[in-house]
Parts: sequence; structure tokens; C-alpha cells
Amino acid sequence: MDLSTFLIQCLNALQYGLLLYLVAMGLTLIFGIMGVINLAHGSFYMIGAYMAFALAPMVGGNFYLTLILGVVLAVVLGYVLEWAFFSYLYDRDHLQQVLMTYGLILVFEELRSILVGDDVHGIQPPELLAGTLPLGDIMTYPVYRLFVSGMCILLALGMYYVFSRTRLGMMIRAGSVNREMVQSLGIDIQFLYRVVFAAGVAIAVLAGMLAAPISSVYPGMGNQVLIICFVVVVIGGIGSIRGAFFAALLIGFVDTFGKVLVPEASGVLAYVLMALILLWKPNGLFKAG
Amino acid sequence: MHTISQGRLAFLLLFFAGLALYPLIAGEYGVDFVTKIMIYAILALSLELLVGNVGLVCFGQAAFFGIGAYGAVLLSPQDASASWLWLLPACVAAAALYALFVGALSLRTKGVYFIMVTLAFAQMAYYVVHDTPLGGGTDGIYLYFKPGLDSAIDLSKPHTLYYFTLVFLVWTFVFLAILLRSHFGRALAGIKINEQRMLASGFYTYPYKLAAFITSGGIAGLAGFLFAVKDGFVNPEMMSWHLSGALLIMIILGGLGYLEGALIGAFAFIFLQEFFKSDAIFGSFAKHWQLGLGLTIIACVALLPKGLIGLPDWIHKRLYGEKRIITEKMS
Amino acid sequence: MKYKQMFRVALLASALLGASLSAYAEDNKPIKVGFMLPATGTYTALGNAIENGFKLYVSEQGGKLGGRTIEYVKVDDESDPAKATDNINKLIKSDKVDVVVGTVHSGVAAAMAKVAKETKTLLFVPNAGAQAITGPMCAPNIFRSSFSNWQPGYAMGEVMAKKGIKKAVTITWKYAAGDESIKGFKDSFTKNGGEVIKDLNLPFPNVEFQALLTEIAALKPDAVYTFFAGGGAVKFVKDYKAAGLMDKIPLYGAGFLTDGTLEAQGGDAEGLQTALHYADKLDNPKDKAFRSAYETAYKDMVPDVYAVQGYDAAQMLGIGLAATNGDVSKQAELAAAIEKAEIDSPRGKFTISKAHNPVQDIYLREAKGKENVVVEVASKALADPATGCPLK
Amino acid sequence: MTTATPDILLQGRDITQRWGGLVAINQVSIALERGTIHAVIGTNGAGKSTLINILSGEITPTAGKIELLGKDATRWSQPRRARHGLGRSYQRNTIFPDFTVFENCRLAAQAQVHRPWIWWNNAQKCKISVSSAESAITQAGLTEATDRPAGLLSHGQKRQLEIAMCLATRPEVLLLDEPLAGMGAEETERMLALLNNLKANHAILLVEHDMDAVFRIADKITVMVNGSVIASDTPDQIRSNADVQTAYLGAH
Repeated sequence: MDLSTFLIQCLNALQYGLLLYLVAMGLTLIFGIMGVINLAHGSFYMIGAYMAFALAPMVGGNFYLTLILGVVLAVVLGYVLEWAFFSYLYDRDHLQQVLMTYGLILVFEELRSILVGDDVHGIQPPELLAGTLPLGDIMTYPVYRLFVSGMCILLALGMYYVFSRTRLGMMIRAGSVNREMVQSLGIDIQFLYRVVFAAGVAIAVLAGMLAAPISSVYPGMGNQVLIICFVVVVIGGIGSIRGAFFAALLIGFVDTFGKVLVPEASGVLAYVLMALILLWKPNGLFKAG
Repeated sequence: MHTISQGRLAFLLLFFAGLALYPLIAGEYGVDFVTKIMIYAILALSLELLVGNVGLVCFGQAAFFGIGAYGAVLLSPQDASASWLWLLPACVAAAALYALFVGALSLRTKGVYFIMVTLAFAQMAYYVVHDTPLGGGTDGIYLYFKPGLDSAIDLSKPHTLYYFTLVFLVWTFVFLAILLRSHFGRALAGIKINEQRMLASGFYTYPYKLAAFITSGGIAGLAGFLFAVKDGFVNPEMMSWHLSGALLIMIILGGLGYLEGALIGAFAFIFLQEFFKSDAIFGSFAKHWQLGLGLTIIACVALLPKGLIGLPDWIHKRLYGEKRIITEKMS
Repeated sequence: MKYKQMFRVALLASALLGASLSAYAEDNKPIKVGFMLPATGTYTALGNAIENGFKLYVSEQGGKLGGRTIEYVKVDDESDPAKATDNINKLIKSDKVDVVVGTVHSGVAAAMAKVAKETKTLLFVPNAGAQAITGPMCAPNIFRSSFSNWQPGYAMGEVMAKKGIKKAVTITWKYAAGDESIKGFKDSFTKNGGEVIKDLNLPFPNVEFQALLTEIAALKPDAVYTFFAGGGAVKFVKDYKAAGLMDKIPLYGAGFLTDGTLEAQGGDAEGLQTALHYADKLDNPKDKAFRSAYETAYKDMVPDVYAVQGYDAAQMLGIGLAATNGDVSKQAELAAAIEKAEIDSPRGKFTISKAHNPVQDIYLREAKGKENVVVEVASKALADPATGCPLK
Repeated sequence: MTTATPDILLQGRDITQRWGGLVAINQVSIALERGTIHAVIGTNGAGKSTLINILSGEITPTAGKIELLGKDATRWSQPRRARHGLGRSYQRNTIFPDFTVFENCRLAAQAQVHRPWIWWNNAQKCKISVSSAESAITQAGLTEATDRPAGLLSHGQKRQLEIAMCLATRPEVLLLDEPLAGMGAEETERMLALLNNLKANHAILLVEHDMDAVFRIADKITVMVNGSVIASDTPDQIRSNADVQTAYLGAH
């Protein structure tokens, strides 16, 4: 591998890592803060991608309006879901939530089939971002991918700010450590969780919408990202926004270079990495914080 | 020590007696179908030992199942029928061996991390059979000659296999029931509730957990062996996380902490699937069977915190408006 | 002498009576066809098209094949090989179907073939291209109306070698279908003087292609041969285009790369050449008739190769049943009839090999707008080698 | 049991525990003798619970040495120490609420059984653990509650059960972390009587906030402030110790 190819592969790895982070971010929130093992996370991602497809005609094909509309709908969806399905589960065994989210996967997948059908769809990126940049002697790089990477970084910074600098972030962090304590301080934990859940869903949906022009839209797409998202969150350390960020980049690099250097084992590499990291650091790379 | 209350004992006797009599009234397919469910029930029991009784949520049970199944195919001679007398223990041992390896490492982690490490090791096993020619790759491999033992116990006959499976289902259930009231089982129960307390009392908890993990893996391998013999075909999808997930769903649906929960869960989960898939009932909407299944599961979570095993309680409460304790755990 | 003659007459009469009685009985009882196709998951649309195609032919024949009414039963195979044996057992043993039609996923079809072989049930495979089905697993009662993975690959290898391409790179998912397609491609490409400088692959169903595209750019081959389908195909073509490789390193593939996916690929596939046993704008009357009938019967649905495969599965069954007067139990006669027949398919006429795989023309097609327009016949009457099939 | 040379069962020497830069325990030495109740008092965060965790083996100290019954136990795991006569109770209840009182104690006693792998015998028929459990329950005064689920006991009874579970392992040294926390007057009296009874055959370390009780029952008191021992003496001496008064009792 010559230097320029190596650098391009690094860019690929970085870009894939950021995309992974984008998809896993919502999961970190819900999983890390509320302790809910949300199997339906992939479904929210899928819903986002299909929203990008289905909502576009309603707003005249404007990509940015679609994004905004999608996020608004997602917040409402998350809020309602938490109210309807999760609010009474916190005092029960965690595994009850697993069962609940599994049920939701099935329901969402079928609703998608009934409402939108089972075809594969492509989404065009907006005009402004549709171009490509030259890279190396014969390759080019799509601007839209860079745009998505930029959005990931923006969101990451935004999350970091909310968590470490705002009162809401502090309440959320406290709530993740000790639910009773926060309640005794007079904070409405029910409301707090509802906000976190809605935010998690909204981020997953946003990830789906942003990724749709890159990944295209097809049945079963949610299941594919689900497990790798859990891997990212767990490697990073549950509840750690920063950890998820680095873990996503790590997986990005391992996956990219694994495919090139050890293609026979590329499928299993991420899992080997996770196993090794957890045996070395049983609580992930970064503890919650 | 689960004191077998009379209600539970009656339920179990009826349940197993029903299974024993079922082939008398069932057609060929019915026998096949229930054999499959019984295999899943054995598998669910193996997971129930870990999740319900030690509190170890293993998300990689399919790997042990798959190793048992692949073992049955790969260890069988190409051109003749093997004797299950050695093949079955070999498959169980193979699965248990992998469980020893996985357990020894993954038990260093806790909680969600444990869930994910077991998943990781299962995925490794999955990719080994998926991406290498060892097990026939993605299309899987066939078991051409099903194992037998002379002509007396020929497992290629559906009815023989049915009773063979039933015997092992009963055996697994009884084995686990006895195990759970022994010193070993009681220690596991203590570890599930408060491992720190157990350490302070002088229990080396790690070997206990590891032993439970290996036992569970071995039983899953037994189920895998039976599955390979039943289908005569194994495929990497038998090791996929979807199956591990479905198993967890079964035991949660049935009711965690009770061996019967695993039985009920396995039967209920597969019956529900068949029910919603049925053309006869749902017509053309049957293709959206996942919707019905999903909604049923959600309703179960919302209404039955203890799983289906809490259903009699729930009905009783609705009818008489008072709480009846049928599932007292301890004496 | 007289007695002997009387005996003969009596024998003949009773045989005729028996035959007509049994024919009468057969007439009364419909033939049950069991569809084992995906109704959930990634392949749902393909399953629907196959079912539609099959039913279209049957309804064109007035709902009867070989003089008997056709009745349908369905089971969702979920594209899960672990459940395949049970699902087909359900059709055969519980629903008591006479014929099974399925499926899309190769691993599932492999399991089905085994059960069909053991139970001697008629099986028509309307898509899955696993070579084993008409190779080591072939049987007198198993037929395929589609293709073997090897076929389009082989045809494309010839075409690319003829175009003067010397160095090629292949890329696919690491699974049986991809491997077989690449094998077919290599068989003909290297025979005709080409060289495959690298086989790239990634785990199924991973769709993060960027690393491998960079690898292709670094290797600078004359061309790339690929096998992807469904959502992966859409993304691969779009990524290939976006990476700027489309104009510099021509991309060729098995036809699934652009089948049913052109709309989603949104113009990025324009001009892409692929090989398959079906194409748009085939100038034959059968295809025109099929297309208009399909569009009338199923509103809003575009006929595609999967529908054709379903349609032809029904045709093949029809030919067999016609020869046995609707008696499904006469499998030898049924198979002989199908083997002898020339099937008038929308894809053009084809025959069935001894191993029961179509011997068919593979077309070179070019993506234009939302159609894969035929360019030429890439390989005439191409037969799968059917390695390992004892029926050959 | 009074002998000329004190019967030291557990001894910690120069134990230091650092968490990063923070020193939680600074060169603490402590010796527990049979027949005495040794109380450790101090403000919240003084390091009392950390000390118990170190002595019982839950935490390995940064520096220092621990001897149990005359053997160097510094590197011993918690279960190993427990098997060599060390029992501890927790500040928060660690009873198994679904189990009966009897089963709670029997399970703890089971740790001493030597063949735990025999999976076919009913654990409740195990004579060794059953008799240990019964005697522990009697000692702790819970005989009447034997068959009740532990979760349904009163708070005081739960604390008694906590001690009974310790006793069931037949320990010689008892490390008790706030056994009186949250108790009413009557319950406290019962617990103090129990501790007085136990003292004859055990060496007891008592971490407690209830000063009246401590001064009534302890034979020796160690006062910790910010991880260090500032005084260690008889209750009377401690009461009159000026340092202690300013640092701790004065604020009381």
C-alpha cells in the first residue's frame, strides 16, 4: 500500500467511523442513561431512512426541510413511545424492556411494509452537496459524505456541550447514576427520561435520514446496524459519549483496514476487538462521564 | 429449592403426559413440528439456567447450539450411520468445551458487558462456519446418514426421534430441577441475587458461574445435535444472533426464574408465530404475521410482568379482584 | 384362442375403465401448489414477483394445468435456512401439497432440495442459483426455472475477454452465490486469455464498500466484475460512481446488479453492462404479451426477471402435467416431458438440461433509464456444467 | 476467656489505601482480640467502611499487611478469608429477600461444605449447613421467624438476620458495619445484648454511629479522622481525650 492509498484508506476509516458514531449516538443516550437495552434502535434508524424517502415529496423535495420535519416527528414519536411503552417498565427487570423493544421491531418492520412497501429506494443528496472532490489519481470523493462527517462532528460537539455544560445535561448524568437521588432532589425523573428517550429516537432518525443518500433505503436495513451499534457503545464504555466517539473511530479503522489487509477475517474483526478490549478493560475504554 | 407446589406438579405431569400421547393423534407434520419445539424448549432451558437462575444474560447461546449441530454433521462418517451413543456425548462435549473457553474469559465481565462479550464469541463461531469452507460455507451442509443404534433406535424415523427428544427434554428438566435444589443450585441462586454477599460468606463464585456456563453450553449442544438429526441439514444461520435473541425472548416471555417458564415460552413463541402466519385465519394479511406477533409480545410485557407463567394469577385477579400467590419461590 | 382374445379385451377394457376412473378422480381433486417464498425481510419484493408470475400463467390457462384446477398454499420462508426444513415439511406433510415452488435464498433452497429429494415431492426453484441444486443435489423431481449462479458469470467472462480486457478484479460478498458467480466468470475469462489480478470480498451483508473501492483504484485493473443484489447492489453502484471509478474502470456484473434496482440507483447505473437470462426490449412476441398481461393483472407492478422465473416455473409444471394428464405421481413421465420440451418463455425459448437447469441464452444488457436494454446475446444456449449431478 | 497474653485474631498493620491522589486510609494499624468489641468511630468519609472492606478482602490495599489467625492474609481473596474464620456484615441489608430466614442462614453456612459439586442431593437435607444455620438463628434470636421470607421481616430483624448469616459461617472474627443503623430503642437493646453474648467467643470490629451504644458496649475505641487514626483506647480514655473532643465529639 503506497502512501496516498494509505491516506485515502485513513479518510475512509474516519468517515465510516463518524457515520457509525452518528448511528450509535442515540443508542448511547438511551442505553447509557436510561439503562434500556433498546433493540428497536435499528428500527428508528430504518424509520429515519424511510422518512427521508417518504417525507420528501410532502415538502417539495427539499432535503433540509425533510430533515427538520423528520426530527420533529421523531421527537413526538419518541415522547409518545416512552409514555406508552416504557414509562412503567423502569421498576421491572431490565429484560422486560428487551422483550418490549423486540416487539416494537416486529411492529415497525411490518408497518413499514404495509405503508411504504418492500422495494429498494435510492435517495438523491441535495443539489448543493451532490458533487465530488478529486482524490488521488483516479478516485473522487463525494461531497455529501464529507457533509455527513461534518454533521457527525457537529452533533458530537453539541452532545458534549449539552452534557457537560448545561443543567439538563447534569440532571441527566445524575439520573443515570442514581435515579432515587435525583427524584429526591425534586426533579421530575419521568419527564427527564421522556426527554432523553425522545432525544435518542430523534438522533437515530436523523442518522437514518442523513445516511439514506449514502446507504439507500431497503427492508431489514435496521437490523444490520443494530449489533454494530451495540459493539460501539460497549467498547466505548456504557454511558460515555466520548467513549462511543473513539470506539466508533476505532471500529471504522479496524473494519476498513481489515477488509484490505486480512479479508478472510474481516467479518469477525470487530467482535475480536470487542472481546479483547472487554477482557482487558471489563468496563469499556471510558467509564461513564 | 423450588418446592413443587401441587399446581405446578399437576401442570408438569399433564404437560409431559400430553407430549407423550400427542403422536397418537398427530399427523406426520405435527410430530415433526412438536419435535422442533421440544428442541427449542431444551435450548431455552439451557439458557434459563444462566439467565433465570444465575442472572448471567448470555447473548450467544446459538453458538453452542450450532457447535452441537455442526458436530453431529462433521463427526458423522460420510457414508454410514453413526451410533448416537458416542456421537451425542461428543457433540455435547464439543459445545461444553467451547463454553469453557467462552465462559472462562467472559465471566471476567459483568452486566451488559457480559452480554456483549458472549455475543462477540458467538459471532466468532458464526463467522468461522460462515466464511470458511469447513462447514460448507453459507449454504450449509447435509447430514446424509442420520445416527442410529442398530434398528432399535433409528433416529431417521420421525416417531423415534420424537420420543428420543421428549426423553431428553424431560431429562433436561428433571436434571435442572434437581441441580437447582442442590448445594450447587442454591449457590447459583445466591450469586444471582447478591454475589458480593456470597463472596463474603466464603463462596468462590467464579467456578460456580463457570460450571453453570459449561453445563448450559453442553445442554445447548445437546439441542443442536437433536436439531441436526431432525433436519439433516445445518447452516450458519443456526449460530446467528437472531436465534440467541429469539431464545432470550422465549424465556422472558415464558417467565424468568422458573424452569416451566422456558417450556411455556418456547411453546408459546412458536405457536404464536404459526398462529399469525396462518392463511386460514388471517387470509392475505398472514404475510404481515410479524405485526400480530409484535403486538402480542408488547401486550404481554405491559400486562404480565412475570411473563406467561403469571397468566393464571392475572386471570384470577381479574375474576376475583384479589391477589393469589401461586408462585411462592421458597419454603 | 378365443379365450385368449376375450382375456385381452377384458384386460384392455378394465385398464381403460381404470384409467378413466382415475382420470375422473384426478379431475375432481385440485392440485395443491405450495409457495415457499419470502414474505418478510430483504427479499420480500422478489417473493411477491415470483408468486405473481406463477399465478399469471395459471390464470391464463383458465386456472388449470394438465386439466386440473390449481390451488395455492403459502408459507413465509423468512429467508432463514435454519427454519427451512420445517417450513417445507409443513407444506408437504401438513398442507399435503403436490408441488412446492420456492425460493429466493440459496441456503433455504439447499435445505428444500434435500427434503424434496427425500420425500420425492415435485420442487420448482424459481430463483435461488445455488449450483448444488442442479449439481450434487439434483433429482428427477427437482427443477429450476431460473439460472445457476455460474451462468451469468460465465457469459460475462466471455464478453469481457472479447472486449479485449486483460486484467480484471472481482468483488462480491463472501457467500456461496457470490463465489459461484465469480467462479463462472473466471472459468471463461481466463480461458479466453484474461487474468483476474485480485478477488475482493466483504462479509455478507456488509455494505461499507469504500475501503475496497480504494483498493480497486490502487490496483487499476482494466475492468471490474461484480456480484451484488438488492440493497447492496444499489449502494455498490452508487458508491462506485461517487468514487469516480465508473468512467475510468468499467464495471460489469451479473444482472442482479441492476435488476429491480435501477430506480433506486437513480441514474448512477446508466450505461452499466450486465449479463442475465432476461432483459428489457427483447423483441419477441411472447415477452410483449407477458408484459402487458402482467401489468393488467397486477396494477402498479413492473414485470421483472423474478416474475418471468415464476411464470416459467408454472409453464414447466404445466408441460409436465399435460403429459401425465394431471397426474403428479408419474414423476418420470413428467420429467421426461419437461426435458423434451422447448419452453416458450418471455426470456426467449429455452430447454431444460438433464440436471434440470435451464439451457438458455444469456443476454448482455445495458442500463438505459429505468430499463436493462438488451445489447446482444452474450452466450447462446449456455448450460451449467452441473458438476456432481448423477443424472447428467 | 481472659488470658495473660491477648488472643489477637486479626491484625492490620500500616494499611494505606490511595484512590489516585486521594488518601482514603493512611497507615492505619488495628488489632482485634478475642473477647473484645473494638469499635471504630469517625465522621462520614473518615474511611471506616473502606477499612472494613480492606480487612475483609473486598479491596486490596495499596500498602500494609493483614494477618488472620496468625497467618499472612494480605493477598488472600475474600472467600478464602471467609473460610478462615472472617465474617462481615454490610451497612445496607444484603439478605436474600425471597428466601426464608432459615434458607438465608443455611446458604451462608453452605460455604463451609466441602463438596459443593454434588448436584443430586437436596441442599436442604445437608446436615452440616442445616445445623450451622439453626445454631446461628438461635444465637441471633430469630427462632420464631425461622420460616418467614426474609423480605417480610421488620427492619430490626433484618439486621439481626444479617448478623445471623455471618454467624452461620462459624467465624471467629466479626466485622460489623453499622449493625444498629435505623433501629428503634427496643431493637437496639436487643442487638446490644446479642453483641455482648457474641463477644465471648469472637473478636468483633464494630463500626457504628450511635455513640451512646458504642460507649456502652465497646471495650476499645479507635477514632478515625480523614483516613488516619487519631486515638485508640478504652472508652473512658477516649471520652476524655482532648484531640478526639475537638475533632469529633465536640462537633457532636
